[in-house]
Amino acid sequence: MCLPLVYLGIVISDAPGTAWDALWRDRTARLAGRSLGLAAAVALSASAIAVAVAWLTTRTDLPGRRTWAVLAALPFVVPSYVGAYLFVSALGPGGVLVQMDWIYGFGGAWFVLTLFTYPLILLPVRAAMSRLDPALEEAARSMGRTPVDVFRTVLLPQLRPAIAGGALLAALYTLSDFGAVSILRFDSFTRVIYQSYKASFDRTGAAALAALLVLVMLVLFALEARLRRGRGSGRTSPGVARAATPVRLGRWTVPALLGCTTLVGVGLVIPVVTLAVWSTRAIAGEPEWSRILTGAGNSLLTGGLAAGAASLVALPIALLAARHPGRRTRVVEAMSSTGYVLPGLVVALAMVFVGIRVAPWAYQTLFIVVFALVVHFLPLALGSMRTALLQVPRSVEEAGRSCGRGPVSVWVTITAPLAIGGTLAGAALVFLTAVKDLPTLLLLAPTGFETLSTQIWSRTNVAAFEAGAIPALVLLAVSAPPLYLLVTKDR
Amino acid sequence: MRFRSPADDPTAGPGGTDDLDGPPCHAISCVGLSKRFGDIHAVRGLSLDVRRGEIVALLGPSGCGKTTMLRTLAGFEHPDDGRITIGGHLVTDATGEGRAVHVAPEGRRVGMVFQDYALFPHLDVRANVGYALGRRPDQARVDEVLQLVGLEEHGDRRPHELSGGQQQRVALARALAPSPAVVLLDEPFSNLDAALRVRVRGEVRRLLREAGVTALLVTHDQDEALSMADRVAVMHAGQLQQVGTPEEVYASPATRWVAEFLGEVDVFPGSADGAGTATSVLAALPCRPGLEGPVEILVRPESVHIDAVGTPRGARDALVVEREYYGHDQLVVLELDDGLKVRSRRPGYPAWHPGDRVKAWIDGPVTVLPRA
Amino acid sequence: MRFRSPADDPTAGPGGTDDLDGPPCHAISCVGLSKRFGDIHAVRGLSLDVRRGEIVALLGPSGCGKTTMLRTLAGFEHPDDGRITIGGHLVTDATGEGRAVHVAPEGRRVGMVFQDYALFPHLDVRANVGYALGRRPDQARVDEVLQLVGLEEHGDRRPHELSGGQQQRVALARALAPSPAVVLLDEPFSNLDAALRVRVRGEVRRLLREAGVTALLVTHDQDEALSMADRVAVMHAGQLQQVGTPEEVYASPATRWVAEFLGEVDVFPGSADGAGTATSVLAALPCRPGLEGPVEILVRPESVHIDAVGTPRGARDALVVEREYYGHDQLVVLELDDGLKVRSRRPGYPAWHPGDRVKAWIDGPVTVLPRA
Amino acid sequence: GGDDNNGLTVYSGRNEDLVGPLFERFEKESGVELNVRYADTAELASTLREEGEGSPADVFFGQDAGALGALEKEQLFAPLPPATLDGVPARYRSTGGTWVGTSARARVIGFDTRKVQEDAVPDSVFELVKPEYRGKVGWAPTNGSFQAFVTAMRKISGEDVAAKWLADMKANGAKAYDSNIVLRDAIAAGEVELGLLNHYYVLEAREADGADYPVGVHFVDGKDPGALVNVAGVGVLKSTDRSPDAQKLVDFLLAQESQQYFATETFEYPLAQGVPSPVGVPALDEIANPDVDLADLDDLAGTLALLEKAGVL
Ligand SMILES: Nc1ncnc2c1ncn2[C@@H]1O[C@H](COP(=O)(O)OP(=O)(O)OP(=O)(O)O)[C@@H](O)[C@H]1O
Ligand SMILES: Nc1ncnc2c1ncn2[C@@H]1O[C@H](COP(=O)(O)OP(=O)(O)OP(=O)(O)O)[C@@H](O)[C@H]1O
Ligand SMILES: [Mg+2]
Ligand SMILES: [Mg+2]
Repeated sequence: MCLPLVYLGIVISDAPGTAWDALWRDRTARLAGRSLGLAAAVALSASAIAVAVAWLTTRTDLPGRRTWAVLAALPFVVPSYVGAYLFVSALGPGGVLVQMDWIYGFGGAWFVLTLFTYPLILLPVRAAMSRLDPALEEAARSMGRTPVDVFRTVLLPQLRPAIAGGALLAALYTLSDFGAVSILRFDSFTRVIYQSYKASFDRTGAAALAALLVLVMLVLFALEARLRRGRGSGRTSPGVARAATPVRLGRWTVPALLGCTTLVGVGLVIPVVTLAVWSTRAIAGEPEWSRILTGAGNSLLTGGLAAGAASLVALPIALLAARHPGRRTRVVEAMSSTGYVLPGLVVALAMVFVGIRVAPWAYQTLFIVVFALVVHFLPLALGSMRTALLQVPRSVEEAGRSCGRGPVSVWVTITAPLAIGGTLAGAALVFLTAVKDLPTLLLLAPTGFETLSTQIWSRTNVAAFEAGAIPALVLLAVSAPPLYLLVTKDR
Repeated sequence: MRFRSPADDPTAGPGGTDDLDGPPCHAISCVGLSKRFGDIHAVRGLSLDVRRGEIVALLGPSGCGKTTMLRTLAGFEHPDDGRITIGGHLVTDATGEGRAVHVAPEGRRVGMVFQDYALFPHLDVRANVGYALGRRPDQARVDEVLQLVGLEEHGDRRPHELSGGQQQRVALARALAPSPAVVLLDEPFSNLDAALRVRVRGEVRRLLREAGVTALLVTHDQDEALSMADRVAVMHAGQLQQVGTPEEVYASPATRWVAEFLGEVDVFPGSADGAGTATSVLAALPCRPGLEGPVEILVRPESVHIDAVGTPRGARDALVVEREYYGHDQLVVLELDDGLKVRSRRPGYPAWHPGDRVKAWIDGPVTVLPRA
Repeated sequence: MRFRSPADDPTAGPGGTDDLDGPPCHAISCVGLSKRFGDIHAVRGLSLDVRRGEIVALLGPSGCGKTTMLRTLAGFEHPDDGRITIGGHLVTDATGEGRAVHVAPEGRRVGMVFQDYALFPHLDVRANVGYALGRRPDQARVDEVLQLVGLEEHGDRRPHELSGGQQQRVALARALAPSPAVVLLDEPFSNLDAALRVRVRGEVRRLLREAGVTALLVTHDQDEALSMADRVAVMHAGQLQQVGTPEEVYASPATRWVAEFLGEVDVFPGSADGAGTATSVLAALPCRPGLEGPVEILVRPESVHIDAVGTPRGARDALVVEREYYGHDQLVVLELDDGLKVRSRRPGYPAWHPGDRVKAWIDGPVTVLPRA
Repeated sequence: GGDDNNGLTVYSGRNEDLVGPLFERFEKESGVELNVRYADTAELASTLREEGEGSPADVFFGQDAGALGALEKEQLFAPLPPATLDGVPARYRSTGGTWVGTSARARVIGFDTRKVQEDAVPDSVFELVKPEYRGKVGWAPTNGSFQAFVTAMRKISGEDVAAKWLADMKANGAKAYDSNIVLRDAIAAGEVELGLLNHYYVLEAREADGADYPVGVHFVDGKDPGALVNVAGVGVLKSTDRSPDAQKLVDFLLAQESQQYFATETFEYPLAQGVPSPVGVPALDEIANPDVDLADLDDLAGTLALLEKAGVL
């Protein structure tokens, strides 16, 4: 899983001098700072939104909470470059709706990335929240604490692992994102990496910068570990938790609904409506439906395979992390997560480099595509799987063993069904991210293998963005059902 | 101790709980409470009044709806019907007459011990207890209640590092810490050993009394209900069977079910003559005059005396066939000469053994109820 | 019923449990078990043998290490020292001599009821019980054990729809379903009401006996230990204090601690003359000849008789100062004329009340131990 | 390429919509089957470099001279026969003889026809720093063509001039856009009045939107680096094991019919002799072309450093 790291090492060692120079440009430090700032800001705001939505949709009597949960998770399926473009055209200078100058630069990047990454936190936090024992909240309320206070003092501390995990993903996503920051003209670290490759064909400099990104990731990882430490030791009460009695929102129902409406309106309705409007124009130009359909099929195929494979690979690591936490486990986890912080292009090139040398028979086949996607998106599956496993009470597994079942059997019949919610959440995140992915598919897919994301790319690349509207809309459509299943699955 | 103001006579008049206003009579009053879970009718039209400063035990078999009842009082369950007043304030009205009322749990100012403890896993013992005391908990008070439950040395442990009984004691300490005017206790002593239970029970009782706290204690343990409570409400299948002082419910059970639930009892058919005597295979016994026709005679084992040589009139020959040893006492199963079986509870010493031939006679209260 | 083969005399020789081989004497044998959690020494060098078909109760106060001990036997905790043999097979060896042995829990063929039930939340009651019967559970057997615990009508419910006591009964049914040769029960009746507890206890006892099952029952309830077990192992702070039959541990406690833990006891200082008599402020009492010097005299309340008019020699005047009512009996606190306090347990009837003037005398076993 | 499938493998940095029809025609006419991988030019170039000897690709069809030059420098291209090279003017092909231009595009100043008359559009990019254009000019600093233009400016006018120009432009409030398309649309939307563009973006939009499309193109004067003409080109990879077929494809792209296709379909300048330029723009040899070797335009590292220093990137 740390193949990208190997690749970076080889490239840098080719010309360590150049690599060193690339790092010591004063711009490097500045951009690293800016990128980190953006990542932190996005992680914070996305956490806030995600936790609020998760609470509203799992613990209250908000009308239509299931539906809201699905709708609120949907913005994630909008590729950030599409989303950014949509916002620029909708809200930017000369925008269709309103004109907001801040859409360019930090403000815009923050806004757009928050909007398109908070589902990364929402999904695991929702899963974790619905598994928390509501008796604790009741106990707190019986002590005279208001729901808000209970939320702060009881729920939040227990959700910390899930939030920290999700926020880490959002931060890493932000660090590695290229599409949104380039469209929104925020000067970020990834932009420099891309430019090194694209403009100056400077792979060494790019590799050095990418390695720096990995370093930053390791720091964030340590930070997350600290947030997580000693928390969530699980339920200690005898018996099985009761189902939660929803908090009655009362006069807060309307504000809550308004909040959800705004969120979904901005994150989903604006993009979808804009895309729909553009699509109607594109439809007039007789689009090649069969091709789009094939693309959709291929997207489902790669996304599905990647999700399945990532879950399989994540499983042993998550088990290790949940059952034998410790320094060594953290290292394994961190190493298997390096792919996620790297820009897609770096991962893809690493796989090119390694693939053609180590497994030429698999080069530019679906196999290497799936492999690369797993390397790239593993942490998405890993994080929520680990959280889910952590919440399965030890004694329940022990009870299974005392019934004469071996560890594997107990795993299959007890642990897996109890952790399935979180596992599916992770798999869904991989699926949703994989179907948006571009460089891997462009460089590593079998020749002529088109997916919706490559179609969007190839259309928007030559013509105006509108041309990509139909595949983009179809992408949203194929991503929605798994998301729906996922959100409605957890009890 | 930081108690509000001690009530002199806890069962009479307004207690010292100065933050409760409204009619001075009842701290908790509920009328016609009903709660269903799907097609399970957990609580059926239950009415109960608890006076200021009184300790009432809600006693009933497993699954009879005790927890549901308590959770409804605390505001965690919305009843399907009925009305609840706490400290003179209407907190729940689901009767359908007038506007539905449901005061949130945190607005009821009621302490609660949960049957499953509901400790905060992310907080240590001190913080769990302190949590009930608000943002800046009075550490002296935390120490005080921890001492009460014998956990003064476990303050820094997290719940998962405690044994089951220790966890339960933390839950108890947490509920008592803020000295609420009303506490609801759901099986608060079930995981304590007898010695500790007796000590903690005694301490809790004293503490409730001193502070004039009104308590509703849910328990399935007859001993606990009878020894701790001022009154016992016996519950069965969602309904109250009898409410009364411990002596009343034990010695004068209203129904055979209550008699059987509160302790061992042997039942014999008989018939009453309407003039105050019931005759049965066992003996002729006094009963309420006016009772006539077929009756059931309920005899508790401790009313059956045995001795190696029977002196009293009416003593009968019996054979010891079984015996259960409880330390301080023993339960002896006797077979009378006509094959009838009856149990006798005797002090743990001297020991009786199967095969002993004895004399048995009745000396103590028996209950005579009309046969259905 | 589907039992392996009933053992005629459960305490002697090889039981009917034909899949256990090795030395016929002990079903469970552990030597020098120790387990630490950080700096908490939960179990300290504990050794215990349980014979085939025997029911042994592990009795001790909250937090004394009972659960830890049981979990170590079941294979869930790795002891820091000691050796465990189950059914003649060495399953754990942590003595450090020779190769460390640790047979996985599922390899020990031991049924277990967990103190926190550990029900499978995603399975209904039938499936929870059936789980213990393997992939294709025998539904008739599931029905049978559900009936045993009185849950035949709750088979389709999920655990979170059950009351606390109902959940506990599911846990019990699950452990008993496969008729294991050895069962470990961790407080299996703590959430059952007395009536149900007596019934379920009786049924479980009968069932264990019939199947010749060896049981180690962890409990904090003295009554339960004394009435259910063939032998009682009294545990304190990680160590065994005394192992013996119920009568032995109750009537002849090895230490003052055991005496106090097993029931109410009043302790008086005295001195023994070496010739078999101990004198104290209370009375002159017989004791083990050879005991000489300062002694402690332990008197259980049931050995103290009272009556309105005292006939026996040595009866003393006393005043009733307090009284706790337990239904079938009452605990009366007496103040003797010289201010000494002593308790007396009497049948629930006739009632004694504070203020009553009575005669009190000792009639029953007392324990005399040398004073430390 | 190194792979064993039947077709000729082409890495195309040029978009499928633009060149797909050409490839189809080639397959039909030559009977050679093509496997075309479409992706970003620079990403493909990077891929080729990572693949090295084992590359499955036979032909690389790139968007700009920079990428082609970089691959030539890495010695990944096989030499092309003189006959092929000679079909194209010397300045539009590799001096090392490993790649050849297939079509060209010119840098222009696009302008908003509703606000600016063509004769009011400056004839040199150096005029754009004047105060009267403050906040009215758009550029796309991350765009490859723009960066090639800056490289050319460095070569022609010197580092210092280029640096000063960049700084002045920035000080004059030049608005940065992310791509030429976005910039063109920004002009059409009235966000800026002038923009540094490639000629065909405007022709394309004009074709789609009709003659009243509000953006015009202005070719700047003579030796001005703003008049730079860049090329898309093709080279055959050393690693190919099908060089005859590869050669066939290169020749096909330079044939009359294909060149015509570039002029009419992609609005680019054909490079083979005797093929007319697209309508609406002056002929290629009429554009006063700055004197710069396209092969030098691969020194983007220097340009990037300059852009960074100026704070434009
Ligand atoms: N959430 C629920 N859904 C369905 N049925 C429920 C639910 N909660 C409780 N019940 C049922 O309602 C009845 C009363 O339950 P409750 O928990 O009040 O019993 P209890 O008297 O407290 O019993 P115990 O002494 O065993 O704790 C039981 O039959 C139980 O199975
Ligand atoms: N995981 C743990 N970490 C630290 N200490 C523990 C842990 N588990 C148990 N202990 C401590 O070990 C001691 C023995 O615990 P154990 O659970 O065996 O008690 P127990 O006898 O079963 O008590 P109870 O009757 O209250 O259930 C207690 O002091 C407890 O706090
Ligand atoms: Mg209950
Ligand atoms: Mg325990």
